[in-house]
Amino acid sequence: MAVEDFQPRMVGFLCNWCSYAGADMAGTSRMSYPPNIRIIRVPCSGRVDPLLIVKAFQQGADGVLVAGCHPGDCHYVEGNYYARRRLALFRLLLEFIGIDPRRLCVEWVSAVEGKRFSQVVTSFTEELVRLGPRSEVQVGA
Amino acid sequence: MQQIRDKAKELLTSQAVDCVIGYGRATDGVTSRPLFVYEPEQVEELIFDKTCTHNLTKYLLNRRGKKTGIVVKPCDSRAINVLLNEEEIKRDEVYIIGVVCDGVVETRWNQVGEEKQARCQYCHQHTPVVYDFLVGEPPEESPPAPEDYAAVAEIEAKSLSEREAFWTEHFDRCCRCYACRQVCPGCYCTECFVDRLDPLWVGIRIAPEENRIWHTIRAFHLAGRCAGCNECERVCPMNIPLSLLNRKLVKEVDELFGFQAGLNEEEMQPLGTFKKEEKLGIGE
Amino acid sequence: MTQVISKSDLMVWLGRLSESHTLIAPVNDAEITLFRRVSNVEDIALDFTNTTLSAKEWFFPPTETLFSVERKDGQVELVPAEKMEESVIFGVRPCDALGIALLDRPFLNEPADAIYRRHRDKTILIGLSCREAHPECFCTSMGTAPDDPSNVDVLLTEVADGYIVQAVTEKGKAILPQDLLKESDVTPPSPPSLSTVSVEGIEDAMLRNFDSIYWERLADRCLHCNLCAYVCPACYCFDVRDYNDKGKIQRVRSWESCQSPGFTTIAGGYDRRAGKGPHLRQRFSHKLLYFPREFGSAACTGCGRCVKVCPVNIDIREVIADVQNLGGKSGQ
Amino acid sequence: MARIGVFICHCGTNIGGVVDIPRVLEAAKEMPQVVFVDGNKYTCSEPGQASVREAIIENQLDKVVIGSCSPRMHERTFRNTVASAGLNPYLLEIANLREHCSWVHGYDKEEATAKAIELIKMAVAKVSRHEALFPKEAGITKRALVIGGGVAGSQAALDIANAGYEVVLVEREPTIGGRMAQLDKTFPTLDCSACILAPKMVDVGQHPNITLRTYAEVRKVGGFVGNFEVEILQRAKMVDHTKCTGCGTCWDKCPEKVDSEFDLGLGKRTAIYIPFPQAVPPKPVIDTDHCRHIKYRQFMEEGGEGKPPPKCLICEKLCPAEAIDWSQQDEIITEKFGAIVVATGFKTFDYTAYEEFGGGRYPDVITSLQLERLMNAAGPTDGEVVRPSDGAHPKTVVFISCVGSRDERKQRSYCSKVCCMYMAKHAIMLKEHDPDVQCYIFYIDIRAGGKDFDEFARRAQEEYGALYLRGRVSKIYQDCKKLIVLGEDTLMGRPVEIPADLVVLATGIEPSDGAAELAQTINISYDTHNFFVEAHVKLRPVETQMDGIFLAGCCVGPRDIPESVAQGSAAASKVTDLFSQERLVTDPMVAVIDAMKCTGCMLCATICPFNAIDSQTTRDGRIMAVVNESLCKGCGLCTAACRPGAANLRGFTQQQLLAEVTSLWQ
Repeated sequence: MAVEDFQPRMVGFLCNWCSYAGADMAGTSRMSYPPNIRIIRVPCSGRVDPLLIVKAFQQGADGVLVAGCHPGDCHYVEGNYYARRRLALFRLLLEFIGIDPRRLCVEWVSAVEGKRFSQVVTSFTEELVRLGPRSEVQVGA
Repeated sequence: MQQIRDKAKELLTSQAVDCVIGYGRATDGVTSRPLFVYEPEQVEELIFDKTCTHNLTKYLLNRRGKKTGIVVKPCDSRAINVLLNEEEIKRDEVYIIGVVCDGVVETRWNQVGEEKQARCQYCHQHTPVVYDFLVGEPPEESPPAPEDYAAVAEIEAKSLSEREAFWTEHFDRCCRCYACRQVCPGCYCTECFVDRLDPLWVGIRIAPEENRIWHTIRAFHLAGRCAGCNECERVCPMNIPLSLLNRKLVKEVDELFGFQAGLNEEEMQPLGTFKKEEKLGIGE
Repeated sequence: MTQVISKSDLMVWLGRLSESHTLIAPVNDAEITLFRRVSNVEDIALDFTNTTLSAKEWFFPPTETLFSVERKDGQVELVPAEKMEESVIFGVRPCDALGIALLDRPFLNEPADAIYRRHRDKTILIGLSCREAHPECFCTSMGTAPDDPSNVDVLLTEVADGYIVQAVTEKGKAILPQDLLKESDVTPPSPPSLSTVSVEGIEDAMLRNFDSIYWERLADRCLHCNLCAYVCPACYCFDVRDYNDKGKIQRVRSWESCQSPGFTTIAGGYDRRAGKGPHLRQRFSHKLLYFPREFGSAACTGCGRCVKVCPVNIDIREVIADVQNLGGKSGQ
Repeated sequence: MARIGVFICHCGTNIGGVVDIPRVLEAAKEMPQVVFVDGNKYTCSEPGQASVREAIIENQLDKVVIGSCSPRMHERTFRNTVASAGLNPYLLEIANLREHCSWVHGYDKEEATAKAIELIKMAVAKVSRHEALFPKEAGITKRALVIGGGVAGSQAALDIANAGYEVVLVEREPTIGGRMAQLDKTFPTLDCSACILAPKMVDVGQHPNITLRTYAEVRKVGGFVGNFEVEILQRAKMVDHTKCTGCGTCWDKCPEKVDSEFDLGLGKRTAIYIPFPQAVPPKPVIDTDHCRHIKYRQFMEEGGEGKPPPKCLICEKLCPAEAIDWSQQDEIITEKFGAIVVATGFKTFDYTAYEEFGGGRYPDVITSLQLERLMNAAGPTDGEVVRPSDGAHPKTVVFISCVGSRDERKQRSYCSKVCCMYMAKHAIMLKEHDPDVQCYIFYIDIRAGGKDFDEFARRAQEEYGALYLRGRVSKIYQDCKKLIVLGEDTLMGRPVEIPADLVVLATGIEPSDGAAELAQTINISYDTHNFFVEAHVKLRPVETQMDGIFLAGCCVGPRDIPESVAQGSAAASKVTDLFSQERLVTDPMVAVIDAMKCTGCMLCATICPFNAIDSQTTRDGRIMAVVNESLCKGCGLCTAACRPGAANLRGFTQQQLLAEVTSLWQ
């Protein structure tokens, strides 16, 4: 498939209090971004179980975005700190088994950073287009 | 060896424990196998030699609430700390016969290798980290050799696609016998995620894309908990280099969080804590 | 006089077969040997002692789709599993051949398992006698032998300058490469001798010691992995579940083992064989008691795979001997 | 099989103008378990809601998906709609078709529509795994605990008490009043601190709804909002305050003199004492570390060698009320509260850390708070400002600002906020005490933000001739009676040397001793300086992340008096707001733990930020985790961390999230 007409599929786990609100803010201020992302609302970035991420990749996601409150701003005080450790480590494991770590994007987006959210999604989408489709073996039959 | 037998006899006769878990000779006459000793007269069957590779601590999980004596190598002793930390076993229910060890050899059925196991070559834990009774002389405190991650580095050196091909080829062979899980002291879930029907994380189809989930999460669930006994790899009938996955995480956990599993009982596993100031290359 | 084929001609023959059939033969892979499809006969491993998994996986695969369900304009359609190719399996050891014969009993017993039958009908077995015995081998005790021709279509026996070719069935005769066979008066080497265990009266012994503490003690060591069952040529437990492959629903049959957690757990969570002892006992009871009672012989071929791979050395020969010796002292 | 209804809101043209809603509805019809689809112009409007309500009833829908604006906008609205049709309000899922779709993909209607269809698909998949949830209700103990009897705590206690609720005020010292009681005058109005504080203290002491527990500390806090169980350590006062009349005979006659904490070592007090004349309660305690009789008793108990110390007992003999009670012991009192206000205040920075200022060696280098005591008419010198060393009247006084503030080298990066103002105040006061005094003030910046603050600071310079020198002091050394202050005037760019009679250090504000320990006991978070952390710096300044625990005053950070008072009232209003409810309704979207699956590794308990998970030993001796639903905030950390999958977060279950993911590829 030619790179230009490749449309990546991505799942975005957004924490309800910051990043999901940030995505709302992007909407309210009409800051458009590519339509490829499918947003799943979670209470906290710390709620994201790596199982959900591998599952997304196995199903065929080209990329997974996890976004939460900036460190120190977590609505649950510490949730994103745990998420940071868990995902930093998990990304290294993915890389080790041959899944491009750039396909798992972890970002901090606050409730007011609508612009930032649209930038994050835009650049992530572009990144995934650059990386191209994932190989069949990873996605499976 | 005699020390182990004597101690076992003493423990059993004094009824300090009702069973001692140690090593016995396997039916091939050359390798060893786990041995459960209930009667004092049985202790003569206990052995210890370079073939005693099994990590017996797994068996403690079946003996909760029963007083048990157990023979552990230094690597196994770290698993005990992990289990204590996770409150899976109680210290006062376990009598630990620690054995000073400078490495065990590669064994297969009816084959005893000459070479020390790879993990023993970089291991610098020659005395158990926890024990009630120590067998053998603790060696001179040699400056701990730096952990050797050569095998891991070899894979890291590959390109992404090479790594992907490498693992797909291995995961393709996996027949999901779960020997790796069953032998692992860290795997004690009442219901493993892979057996779970709802949510259905891993499908029944034994195929690379399903097996990949199994192996990825199996390894990740052991992140910061694996003390590196390599039993998973030893028991794998399909020769899947599982220790690479575990070692990779051991390496990263050490580098990112400066943590090594099971060195003491108290320290919280790295995914159960955090540092506010750390960045870990995320969100920057 | 016997018919002999030279080593080089064997390759030629296999080459031919690989064109007319799907050729399945032992292949070395990551220091283990497995039956794999081969397109290039060079890949075939001839020096193998025995494969890690038996030929069972080509009749009763680890995973196979029984049928798939498709949604067509509001209607649901059942699509049968894709047709199987005509295939030849080369290098089947007599023990594995016996294993297949054992599988036939439950699977072909009417009503026969259609899919298994298809596999059988479409597959020709070329057996290979064993030159050497291994410490774990005890096939002679289980009613076969290193040079036993029964249960294969063609049996090859290695001799100095090639292989003695012995057509056993019509199917076998049909594929013989007459042009490559030479008459020879070479005599087959005497089969190696191997370890034995007495299964005489084992059913009775199993029955008498059903409640023996022996099983609990044995289970102390057992890790309850599925290894022994998966490498066993005669184990045939399976699980059937629906598999949702991104919207395409398939009914899938996969290997299962009596050792896996909750094997006999029924709705409501009751497990008839709860506990490690009964769990492990089931394996041996099935092989040495239930199967013989139903199908006339033990569900074990003496291939010794389980002995070889068991991480904690649960050795079926030892178990048989122990149970025999326990005598009537059951329950003590 | 569920009967799912899908409703899509046009939101005028906000969604309808971009997304091809008829097509989305067509697609929705095909989705599993969907039995009804419909569109609305404005679903949130009354007619819109009504049509949803009717559709639910007519089609016996048991689950509902609404494609509309963000759930953050109308989730509550639509839950009520669903509930009004007799469904459990939690059987609703909202697909965000506006903020996350039409508003950001307006440029490509095709794509927007395709995406809208998938968003609905995900919502349908998720709602199919929804379960009815039921909020739990808990009663409220309408009693408040206030920790700290400074001006902030007293204000909070009074406001809550005046609202008609019982308050227990716990104060570590023998009296309430806190730091404000030590001050002489207050900026910028220069009204007398004691004069405005004392009446408030008396009100607290006499208020029928307030139980005062001075000389006491909080030891343990359990439970949760509305139902805290608190252990208070009441230290033995050795004086029965029910008998004591506070006549003062005992502390007049007590022979044992020790340094007065209240006067910061500038004056003496007796072993049986009240810290200062206006103390509340105006009744003494016996300082058991110094009381002669106690020493005598200890000697006797230990059977010490040699001649025993005097029995003393003067206070007991002279007390007309026979209030001295040697039998008193420290005791632990356990009480129930519905809310807690933490107002533990501050202490001043220990300047001995500054070697260049003499590190405490020079008696005439004092802190501003000590100066307050010297100026105070009720102070050790009856208001005479004299040098501690020789009692002489200082003529040249040097002030040094930011001692333990804005100084990274001393790990005090923050500004203590009040110092600039009190230095100006001191300069003014000194001049009024003695016109010959010349004040020099070394400062970094003059921070005089606040009503009449800057005017005040300027008066110090313009009317009272205080000399402000911008720069830091490099060294102070004693030369006969003078303290030579070496510093730099960075504005003039020249070194300055001032022979001073008295040097006053504007020592910064830091949390009281034991702040961190207290934070741990009540499980609220605290920063690197041990100041307690607000739930939200701007929007929830007096709340903590623990429901029912509120903050006031300098325990949160440097504040001046009006701010502390305002915060006391703010915290009080939060408490009364809480108490105005009859029962507490807890959000049902909390974690649950499957007892059959839990392995008792307790990782969840370790990482739970709200201590909402306790361990419990089952009948067969297994350790197992259980969720305290009143403490759980539904963050789901436990769920993501639980290896055996025993923990699950209601409303965002593993099943629901997985369904959303896989639905994308069905």
